Amino acid sequence: MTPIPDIGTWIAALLTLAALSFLYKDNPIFRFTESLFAGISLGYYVGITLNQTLLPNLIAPLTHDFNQNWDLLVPGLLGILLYMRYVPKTGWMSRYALAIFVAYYIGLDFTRRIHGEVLPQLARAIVPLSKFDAHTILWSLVFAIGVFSVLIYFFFSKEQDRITRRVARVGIYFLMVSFGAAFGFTVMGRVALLIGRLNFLILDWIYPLIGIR
Amino acid sequence: MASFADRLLGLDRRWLFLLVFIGVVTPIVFPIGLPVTTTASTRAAFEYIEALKPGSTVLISYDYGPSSAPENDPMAEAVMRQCFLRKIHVVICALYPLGGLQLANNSVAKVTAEFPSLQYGEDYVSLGYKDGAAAVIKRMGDDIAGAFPIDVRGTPLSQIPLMKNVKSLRQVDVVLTVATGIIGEYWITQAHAQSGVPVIIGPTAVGAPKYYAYLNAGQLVGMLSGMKGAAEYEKLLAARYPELARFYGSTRAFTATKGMDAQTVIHVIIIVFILIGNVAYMSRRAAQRRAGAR
Amino acid sequence: MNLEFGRVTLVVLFALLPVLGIALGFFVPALRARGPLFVAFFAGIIPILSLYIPKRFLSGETGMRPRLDQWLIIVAGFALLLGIVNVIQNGTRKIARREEGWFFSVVLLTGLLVTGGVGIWGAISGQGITTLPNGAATPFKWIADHFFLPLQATIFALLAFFMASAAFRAFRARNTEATILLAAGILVMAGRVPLLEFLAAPFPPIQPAAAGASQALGKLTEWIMQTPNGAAQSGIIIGAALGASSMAIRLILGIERGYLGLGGGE
Amino acid sequence: MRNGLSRAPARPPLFAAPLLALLLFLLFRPAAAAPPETSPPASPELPAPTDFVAKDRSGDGGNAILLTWKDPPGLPENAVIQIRRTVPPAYEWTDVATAKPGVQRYEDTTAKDGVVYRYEIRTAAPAAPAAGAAPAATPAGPPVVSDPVASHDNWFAANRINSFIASALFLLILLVSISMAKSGKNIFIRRIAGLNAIDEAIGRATEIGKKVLYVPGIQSMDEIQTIASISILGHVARATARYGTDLDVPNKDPITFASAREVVRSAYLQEGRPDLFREEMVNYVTYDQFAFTAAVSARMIRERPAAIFLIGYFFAESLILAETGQSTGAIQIAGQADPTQLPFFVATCDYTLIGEELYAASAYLTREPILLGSVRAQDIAKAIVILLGIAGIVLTSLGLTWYPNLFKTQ
Repeated sequence: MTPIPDIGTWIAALLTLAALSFLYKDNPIFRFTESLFAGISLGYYVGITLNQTLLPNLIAPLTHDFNQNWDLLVPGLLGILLYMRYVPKTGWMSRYALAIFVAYYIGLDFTRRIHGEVLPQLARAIVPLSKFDAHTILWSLVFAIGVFSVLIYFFFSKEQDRITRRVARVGIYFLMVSFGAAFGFTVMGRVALLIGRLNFLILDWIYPLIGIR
Repeated sequence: MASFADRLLGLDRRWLFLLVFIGVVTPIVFPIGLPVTTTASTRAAFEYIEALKPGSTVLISYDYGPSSAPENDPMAEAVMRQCFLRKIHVVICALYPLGGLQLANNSVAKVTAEFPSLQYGEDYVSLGYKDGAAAVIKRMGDDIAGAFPIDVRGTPLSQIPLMKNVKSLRQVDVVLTVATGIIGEYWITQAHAQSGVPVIIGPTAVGAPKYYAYLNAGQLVGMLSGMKGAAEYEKLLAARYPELARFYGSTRAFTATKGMDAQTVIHVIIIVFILIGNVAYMSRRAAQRRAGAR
Repeated sequence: MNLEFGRVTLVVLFALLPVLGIALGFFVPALRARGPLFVAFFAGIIPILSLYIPKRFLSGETGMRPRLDQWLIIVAGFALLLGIVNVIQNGTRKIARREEGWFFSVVLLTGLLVTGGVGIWGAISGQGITTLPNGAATPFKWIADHFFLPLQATIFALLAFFMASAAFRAFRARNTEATILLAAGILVMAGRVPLLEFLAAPFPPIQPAAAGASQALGKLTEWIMQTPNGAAQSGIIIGAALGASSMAIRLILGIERGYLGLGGGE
Repeated sequence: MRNGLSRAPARPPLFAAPLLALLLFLLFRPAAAAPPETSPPASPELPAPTDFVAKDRSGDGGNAILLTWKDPPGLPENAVIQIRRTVPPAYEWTDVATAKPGVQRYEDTTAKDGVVYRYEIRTAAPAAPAAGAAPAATPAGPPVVSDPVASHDNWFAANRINSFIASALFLLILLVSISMAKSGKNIFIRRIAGLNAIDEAIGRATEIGKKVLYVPGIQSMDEIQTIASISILGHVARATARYGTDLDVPNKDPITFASAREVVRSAYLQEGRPDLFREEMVNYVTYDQFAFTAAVSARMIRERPAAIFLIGYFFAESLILAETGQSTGAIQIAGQADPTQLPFFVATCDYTLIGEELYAASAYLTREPILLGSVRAQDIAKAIVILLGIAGIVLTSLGLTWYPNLFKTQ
C-alpha cells in the first residue's frame, strides 16, 4: 500500500462520492458520472464479450481446428442475421435468429420447471406427521399448510367460495410473513455493501490523505 | 399532536439516509465494541485451531468476491493472525473467479505486515488463483502441485520449503474456506469426503443456514457464520492473546467487530424508525377518527 | 470434417431450413411469419428431448443439445452490437441536434469508445484484457478497476439507504396483511444482530438474560425463514413453474408468438 | 450428478433396467472362455464377495458400467473391495478402484462404449494402514469374476420417468383445456388487482400528459418471465397508442431490446397509429446491471413519468428502481414470478403481480380463449399437486415412506 493515494484511488474515490450524491438530489456531477458509467460499462462488455465469448468460442475453434468446428459458422451467420432488422425491407429475416434463440432457451427453461421445481418442491412439502415429536409435527404441518394455501391463492379460473376464500387468505398471510422476513433478512447484506464502500473511502483514501496509517 | 405526526410521516427520506451514513461511518472510525456472545460453532473452530501444534499446516481458501468482502475478509484475517501467533504454517489459495485473487493478495499483505518476522515460503505460501473450483479441489486431494504447479510469485512448489511436507490435502491439518456461493460446499463434498481433511467454513450470513446440516453431520469442525461469526472469533482471539486484544482495540483497519457495530446501529435505526412511523400513523388515524366523529 | 449425425442435423435445421425459408419468403410473404415458428419448434424441442433421451448424438458432450448451447452463446455475443448501434444512434442524434444534455452524450460515447477501444485492442493485439506478462494491468483492466468496479459497487451500496427508507414507509400497521409483514420484518431484523445485548449493555445484571433472549430470537428468526417463509416460497415457485411451463409449451408450439412482433395469440 | 442410483430402494420401478441387462446378458454370454488367471494367490481367511453382477448402467449416455455385489459376512473392519477389469480375450487385469465395505456398488465411468470388459472383485485387507506400503503386499481373498459386459448409450433415462410422466400429463391437460376453450367454453377468471390498475395508470399518464415508463426486467429472452413481460408490454403499448400517451422502454439486454421494439411497433400498427410510434421509445441503455439502474433511476427523477411498470425478472436493482420511482410519486406496478425480489416490490409499489399472476396476466388482459384455456390447465395442475401432496402427507404418516420419493427428480 502506498502512503499517498495514487491516481487510481483518487478516481475511484471521487466517482464513489459523485454516485452517492444522487441520494441528496440529481445534479450535474451525478449526471456526468452516470453517463460515464453507462458508456464505460457498455465498453467494458464489448471487451468482455469479444475476449471471453467470441474469441474463445468462435474465432479460436474456427482457426485452430476448423474440421471439428466448421458448424460454428452457422451461429456466426445467425448473429449477423440479427442485424437485418436495421434494413426495413429485410427486417423479417432476423426473426429466424430470434426464434431459434428464444425457443431453445425456453425449452431448456421448461426442463427446469416441472423436473426441477414442481416435483422437488412437492416432495419437500410431503412430511410424515407421525414420525417425530409433537414439535416437529406442528412445524411440518405449518409448512404444508403454507405451501397448499399459497397454491390455492393462485387459483384464477374458479370463483372463490367461502372456504377457498378463507384458505386463500391464509395463503396471503403466509406470503406476507415471507415478504417481511425476507426483507428483514436482507438488510444485513446490503449494509455490508455500504460498509465495503465506506471502508474504501476512509481506509484507502482519506486516512492516507491525512497521513494516518 | 396530529400535525407533528403528519410531519413525521412525511419526513424527507434524506434525513434517514444521513442517519444511515453516520451510523456506518462512526463505528469504522471510532469502534464502539458492542457486546457479542460467542456461539458454539465459532468456539469449535477456534478451539480446533488452538489445539494444533506449532508447525501444523492450515489452508485458507479465499472463495468469495468483492461484494461480500466486509463479511468475509475479517474471518480469513482473524484465523491467519491466530496461526501466525501459534507458529502454524499457512497455505493460501483463491478459487473465486471474479476478484478472489486480488482480495487474497491484499488481505495476506495486510496481515503479514503485522508480523515482520515471517518468512515467505517458510511460514506461509500463497498459491494464487485457479479456475474451476470443483476440479481444482479434487486435484488438490491427490496432488497440490498438480493443481497449482507454481505459487503466486512464479516459484515451482517443489522449491518451496513449506510445501516439502505438504504434497496433498491429506497433509493439511485443517482447511478454512471463506466462501460465498457454492465453492464452500465443494470443500465439504469433495475435499473432506475424499481425503478426510477437516474443514472449517466461513460463509456469508445469507449462505450460513444450509451449512448447519453439514455441521450437525460432523462434516465441518466449525463455522464462522457471517460478520457476526467473524466478530465472535475476534472476541475469542482478544480474550486469549493480549497482543491481539491490543491490536483489535487500536487498529485503524476494518474488523468484523466494527462491522457488527455498524450492522447493529443500522438495524436499530431502521427498527426505531418503523416504530416511530407506526406511532405517528396510529395517532394520526386516531385524530382523523375523532375529527370524523365530530 | 466432422460430419456426426447430430451436428449435420443441427446445420440442416438451423441453417438450411432458415435459408430455404428466407428464399421462399421473398415470394410467399405468409412464410415470413410461419417459417421462424416452424424452426423455433425444433429449437425448443431439443433440450426437452435431451432431458429424457441420453443418446450420445443428442445429449453427449458434443451432442446436439450442448452444441446448440455453444452456438447460442455466440449468437448472444453478436447481439450486444444491436444495443451498441442504438446507443451510438441516440447519442449522435442528441449531439447533432444539440438537444438538452447533449454534453452528457459526449461523455457517454467517449467512455464507450475508449473502454470498448482498449477492449478491442486487447483482442487484436493478443495481450488480452487482464494482466500483462510483467504483472501490470492492461489499460482495459485499469479502467475496469478504477472506474467500472467502484461505480458498480457504489450503486449497489445505495441499497443500504433505500432499504431503510422503504422499511420506514412500507412497514405500517395499515391492515392485517401489512401488520403481519411488519411483525415478521421487525422480528427477523432484531434476530440478525445482537440487538437485545446492545440494549442491555448499560445494565450489567440483566446481560446474561439478554444474551439468552437474543439467542432465542436468533432461533425464532431461523424458524421464520425456514418454515413459513420456506412454505410461501415453495408455493410461489410451484405456481410460477406451472405458469412458465404452460407459456413455454405455447411458445414452442407456435401459439405464443408476440415476442417476434407477430401480434398476440392466434 | 449420476450417483442418484444409490437411492435405489426408494425409487419407482426401473423396468427398463432388468430388460436391458437381460438383453446384454444374451448378447455377451460367456464365450466359454477359461477362467482368467489371477495373482497374487488368494489368502484363504478373507471371504469372497457374492452376487457379483456387472452390467451397463441403464438410462445414461454411455461409457459407464455398473458393478453390484454383496459383502461377505465377517468382513474385517479395515478390509476393502478391490475392483479390476480386463478386455477379453487378453487377461491383463488393471486396477480400477477400491470400494469400502458396505458400499456394495461401483460405477466404472472409464469404460468405453462397445468395448467388452470382464470385471473381477476381491476382498483385500491392508496389513498395515501406513500409507506408501506396496499394494502387492496386501493379502487378498479369492477373486470373483463377472460375465463379459459392454456399455452403450440408452434411449430413455429411466430414472426420470416421474418427470417424464408429469410433463406429458401437463402437456395433455394444457392441450385439452386449450381446445375446450377454443370450442367456446366460457372460462371465468378472477380479478387481479394489479392488472386492473394498468389501464388506470395509463389513463392518469394521459391526463397529466406525462409518459409511461416500462422496464421489462434485466434478463434476456432466454427467461420465460421476460417473454411474459414482453407480452404485457404489447398490451401497454396498445393502450398508449390508443390514448396517444408517450412510452419509454429502456433495456439492459440487447435481445430483449430487439424483441420489445418489434412488439411495440406492431402494437402501434394494430391500433392504427404507426404515426405515433418512434424508434426511440424502445431504447438500449447498457449491459451492466447497475449502470442500467443508475441511468433509469436518473431518468425517473428527470422526466417524472406518471406510471412506472417494473415487470419481468429483476435482481438487486429492484429496490433501487422502485424506491426511486416511488419518490417521484408515479403509480408503480411491478411483477415478478421469481420470489426473491417480491418483498421489495411489495414494499414500494402500488400493485405487484406475484408469482404466477405474471403468467396469468396476458390471459386476463386479452381474454383470448387459448390463454384462458392455459390458465385453466395451470389450475387443474395445481389442484393435482395439492391432492398429491395431501394424499402424500396422509400416506407417509401411515408409514409409506417411499411415497415422497416418487417426486424426487435426478
